[in-house]
Amino acid sequence: MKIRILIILILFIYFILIQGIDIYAFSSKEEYLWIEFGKCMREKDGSLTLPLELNYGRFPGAKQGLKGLDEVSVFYSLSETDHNGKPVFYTARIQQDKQNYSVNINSSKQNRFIVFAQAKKKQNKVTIRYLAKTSFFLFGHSFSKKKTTRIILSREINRQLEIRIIPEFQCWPQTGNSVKIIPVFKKGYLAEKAISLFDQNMPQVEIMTNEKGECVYVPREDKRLNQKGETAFKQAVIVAEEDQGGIKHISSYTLLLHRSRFKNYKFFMGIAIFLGTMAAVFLFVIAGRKRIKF
Amino acid sequence: MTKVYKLRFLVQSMSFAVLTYGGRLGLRLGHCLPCFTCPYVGSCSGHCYLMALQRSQWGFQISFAEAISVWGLRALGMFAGFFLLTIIFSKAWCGWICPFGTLQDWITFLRKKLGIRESQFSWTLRDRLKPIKYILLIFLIVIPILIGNAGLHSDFGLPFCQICPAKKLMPIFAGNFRYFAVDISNPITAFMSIVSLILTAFFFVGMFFKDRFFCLFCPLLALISLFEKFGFLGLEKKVDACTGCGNCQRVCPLNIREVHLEKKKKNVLTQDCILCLRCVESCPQAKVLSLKFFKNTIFSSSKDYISKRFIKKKRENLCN
Amino acid sequence: MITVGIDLGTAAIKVVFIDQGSLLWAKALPTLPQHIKVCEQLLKEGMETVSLKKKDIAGVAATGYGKRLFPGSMKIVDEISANAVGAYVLSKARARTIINIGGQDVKVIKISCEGKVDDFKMNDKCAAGTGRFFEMAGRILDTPVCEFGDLSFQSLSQVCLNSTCAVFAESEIVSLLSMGKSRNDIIAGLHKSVARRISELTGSLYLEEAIYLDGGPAVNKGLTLAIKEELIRDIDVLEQPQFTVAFGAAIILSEEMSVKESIKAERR
Amino acid sequence: MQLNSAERNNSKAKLAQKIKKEIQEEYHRQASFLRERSDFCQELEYFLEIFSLPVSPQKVKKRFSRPFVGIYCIQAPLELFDALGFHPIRLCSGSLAIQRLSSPFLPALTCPLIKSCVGAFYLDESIEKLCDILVVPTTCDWNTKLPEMIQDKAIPFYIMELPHIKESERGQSRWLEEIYELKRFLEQCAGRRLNRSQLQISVNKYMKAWQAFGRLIEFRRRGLICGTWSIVLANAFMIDDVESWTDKVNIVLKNYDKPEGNSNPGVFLAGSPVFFPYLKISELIEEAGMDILADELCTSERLIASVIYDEPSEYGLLKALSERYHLSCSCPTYIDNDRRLKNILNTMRTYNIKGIVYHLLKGCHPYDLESFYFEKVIKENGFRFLKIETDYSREDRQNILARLEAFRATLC
Repeated sequence: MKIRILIILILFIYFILIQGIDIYAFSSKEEYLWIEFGKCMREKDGSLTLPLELNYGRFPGAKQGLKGLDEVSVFYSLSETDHNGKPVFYTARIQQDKQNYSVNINSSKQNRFIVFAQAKKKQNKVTIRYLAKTSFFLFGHSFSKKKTTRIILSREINRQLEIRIIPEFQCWPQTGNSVKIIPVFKKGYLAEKAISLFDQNMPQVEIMTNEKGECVYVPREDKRLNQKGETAFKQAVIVAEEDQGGIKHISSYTLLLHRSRFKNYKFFMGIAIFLGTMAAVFLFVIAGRKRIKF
Repeated sequence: MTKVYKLRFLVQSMSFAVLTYGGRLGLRLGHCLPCFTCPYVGSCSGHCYLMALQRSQWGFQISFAEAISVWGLRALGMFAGFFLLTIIFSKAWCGWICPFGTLQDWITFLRKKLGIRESQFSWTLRDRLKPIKYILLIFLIVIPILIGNAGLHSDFGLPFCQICPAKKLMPIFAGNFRYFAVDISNPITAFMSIVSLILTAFFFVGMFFKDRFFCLFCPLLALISLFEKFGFLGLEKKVDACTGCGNCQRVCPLNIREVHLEKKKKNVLTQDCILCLRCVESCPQAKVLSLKFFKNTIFSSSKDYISKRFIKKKRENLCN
Repeated sequence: MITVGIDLGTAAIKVVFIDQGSLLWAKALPTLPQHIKVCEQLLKEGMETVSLKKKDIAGVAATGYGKRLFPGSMKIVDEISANAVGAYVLSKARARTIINIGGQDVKVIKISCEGKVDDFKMNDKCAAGTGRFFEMAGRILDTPVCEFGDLSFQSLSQVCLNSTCAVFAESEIVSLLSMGKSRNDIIAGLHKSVARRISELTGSLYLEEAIYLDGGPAVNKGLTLAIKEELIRDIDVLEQPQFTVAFGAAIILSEEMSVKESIKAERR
Repeated sequence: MQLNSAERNNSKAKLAQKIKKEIQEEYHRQASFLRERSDFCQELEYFLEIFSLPVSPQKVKKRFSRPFVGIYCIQAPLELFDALGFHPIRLCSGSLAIQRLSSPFLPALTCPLIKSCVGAFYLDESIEKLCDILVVPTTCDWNTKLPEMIQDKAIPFYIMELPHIKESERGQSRWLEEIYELKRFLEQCAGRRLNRSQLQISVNKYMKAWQAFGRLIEFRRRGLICGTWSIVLANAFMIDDVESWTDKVNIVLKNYDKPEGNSNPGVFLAGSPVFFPYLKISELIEEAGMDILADELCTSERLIASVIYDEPSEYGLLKALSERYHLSCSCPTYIDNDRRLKNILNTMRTYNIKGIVYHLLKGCHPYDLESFYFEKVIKENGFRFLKIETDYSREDRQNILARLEAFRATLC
């Protein structure tokens, strides 16, 4: 008896340990810079503040902080454009709290945001340029008209290697819905290029772009995410790199994913339950009526 | 003299069309309508206030800290909109506008065509059903508060919408049968969707056998009736002239007895009343029942009206 | 202006001559099948006594059950209104309730402050407690009705009469006589029974002060006393109570005529 | 001296013959009274003819050509009979002469209406031969005991037990059950099942009658048609075929104009039923110089009520019928009848009627009992009240007239 309990205990501890080990840390890829979503906060005045964390290393577990990175800067654009029709970018202030670097994006009304973070690293005479990107909606509802002073970006963002997502803005990005990933390098497409995908709850995936330079990714159903509420989300970081002799570009895109809304809907099961109950209630009513005298 | 039931049928059908399909024409009537214009119907033009009430942005799914901020003000603003709409039309929302009520009336119409009789509730059963809608109302307020403050699983969010039969039945009119499915994402969603399917089936059969079956349980009706006394519309009875013929009780889709049994009070707009005016239509005593708008009589009972409404000139028209 | 009031009652026909509200002459005769003859006879007698000619009489008002039978009347007044007006005037506007005991009926009339009928009660098809009842008793007891009052005061122990029905009371009286009860006691019992009958008709609370008793049997003091005792109320009797109705009719007529004349005068 | 059976039968027949003659005289006298009135017009003749039923039932039976259902009181649903092909007639009787046949074996203080009703069974062309079924709702004690009084007559009786509490669920459902039972019984008698659409047609017929009757009442309230005639017209409804009655009433209302408009004070007539030829009370009221602007007699204004159904199912129709004959009815035998008095007061206020004549048949206990409370409340509300207790005999006309005249004086 004791042995059995012991075995169960050992197995239990083993499973706990297994769960605890971060298996994605064994990726062979290089480190990259990525933006990680924090918990969106509601401000008293009705605006929303989204804290974005800047991380370096490997998503999700291996964070190394921004040590050794130079020229770290973050820019964001709202749904505004300048007279040329180009989006206007602003510089965001990076806040440092010990090892954590973060940027707070505040929105007092409905806005679409594109956020870039870039950094540079010199390693064995090779310059690595990092670019992290993400895009999202924020539905602020502030009555106040106060304008936060924004510093318009003076220099160009280094967007030589950029990952584009189609659709770029989704109302409710969710698992099970396909997204198209297009890595763009110096405004050209990269055909047959391997892209890595680091999902919060999933093993790392490698995808190849087709000859047009696109690839389609369907985030898989995630049991862990499903357990959480409808508004819960997870993140996935898409990474692409391009070596260009001396300068290496590593870009990432952080994809926000909710649980799938309708993929888990079992229609026939539901209809069966509905019709079955209906029949039962119907018979019940009819039987009840038969019993009445008139 | 226009026949009220025809007018009502027209108004109901029109508002059904406007509320259900108006969104396709770009009509936006807001999120605080006091009737079951279900937001799950993709093309609806306005949303049922119950949803806003349970939501995080405009309702009770909000933490206490957030409540005393602009977010709380927003919820209040939404309520103000609801309140204003409620006091203008009072229960006429239920009897004349509510698309789900209209659907029930259509089903009843079908039943009458088939000559199947209505199920009867005993007086005690009918009285016992009365508090249910208030209990539902309390639940649909308490659960979002618990989600907002006590960390209740957010899959319990919009608790009433999840079990509301209108969420299943109304989207059909936009060609959407999706909500008949069981959501097996997790045990909570599965449980909620199975419960809601069972309830929907129950109400659907109930609607067939009983006039306005869902309205007996409707928490929105309860919510409107809380603000009834501020309403501009009133149903009044001349108590002395009532002969107690019982017509009003019999034709009432919600089997309200008070209109018939009231012997003292003038106001007979009771908590369950949906202002369908069938009682006024069927009252044979002149001016005993009347619909008032700020003390102005809009419609009152009369013998002439009954003659026009209920007496068929030719025999052929009779057998419907 | 002289007006005449004729009350063609079931028991007696009464004729009253009045001049400007004051009584000139009054007489009653028992009703006979030839009503009209009796009336004419009484009118003639009256005119002779007061020394009037036919043209001096401004008008004749008839009341009572036979009011439609007399052809010479200018106005037909119902007996209840006539009674009310008559009693009101005769009591100098004090009367608020009148108990009228007639030949075939008993009426209780409430009078308003203006002397109009406010409300009244009257017995239905039953002669119990009416003048007829006394007539019947007088016949059996072989005593004139006019002596009833005095005789009842001589009663030592009142007899209780159970029957309120005029017909059954008759047999009861006969059996009481055979039991050896005294006549006076029976009469006292009769009075009590009538008084009870009247109180049953209305109840004592219905009556408003001042209460007056009139009609033929009201002359009977014993009956008045019995009614007083039964109702526990103070009751007055008008002088010549049998003429109040006829008097009232005459008053109504004279008032009406004076109103007409004043209208005529105004027009002129 | 002992009579043998043949002689006895002979003398019985002679008596019946004699009484029949008396009845005929009574009816003709009353009819000619009405004909001689100044407001008589030719259209009204039709209604007077209807009343010859007790005098010559065979003629009447031929006229209507459907099997008769005799009913007492107004709680039996006429539409149901009509839908199943019966001709419902109310067997109420206002005849004094006919009482001679029944008074020997009835209590002296029996309600005169019941006396006459029972007497009608002993006429030679009796109800036995006339009606196929008799339906008796148990309203007052007299009606409840009626079947017992005539149990020697071979006629199928259907007794409907009337729940005397209206505004309770039990009462209503029990009465509905009674209606269902009656339906079953009638289906058996008729040999066919009740047809839903047939019942709807019948209901519609009676609704048309109600509409016409409503117009009649309106005429009456405005003083355009006198109380006696409207009572006569309503009385005729109880015997006549509903459709022809409706037509005739509409014709009368179209053509009728009262000879002269007088300003007699209006009164409300309440209390025991008045039925041809017993029209003493209404005639005396008019003779005393008052107009009966409204009444609430079960042989007149309370006779026809509207049947409004929302459910065309058989259940819905029967429920509507049951409530129309139960809830709408304000027979004094009900226990929860407080609305009746309120309605009377309301009608009096609405039409500026200052007084109420409470007519009471001797022996009509429910009305008698009510009268005292009525008197109190009506006087409290500032109206005049006159109670007149009488029976079918004519001998108290002078007494009543005297009272009515004095009553008129109080109204002015």
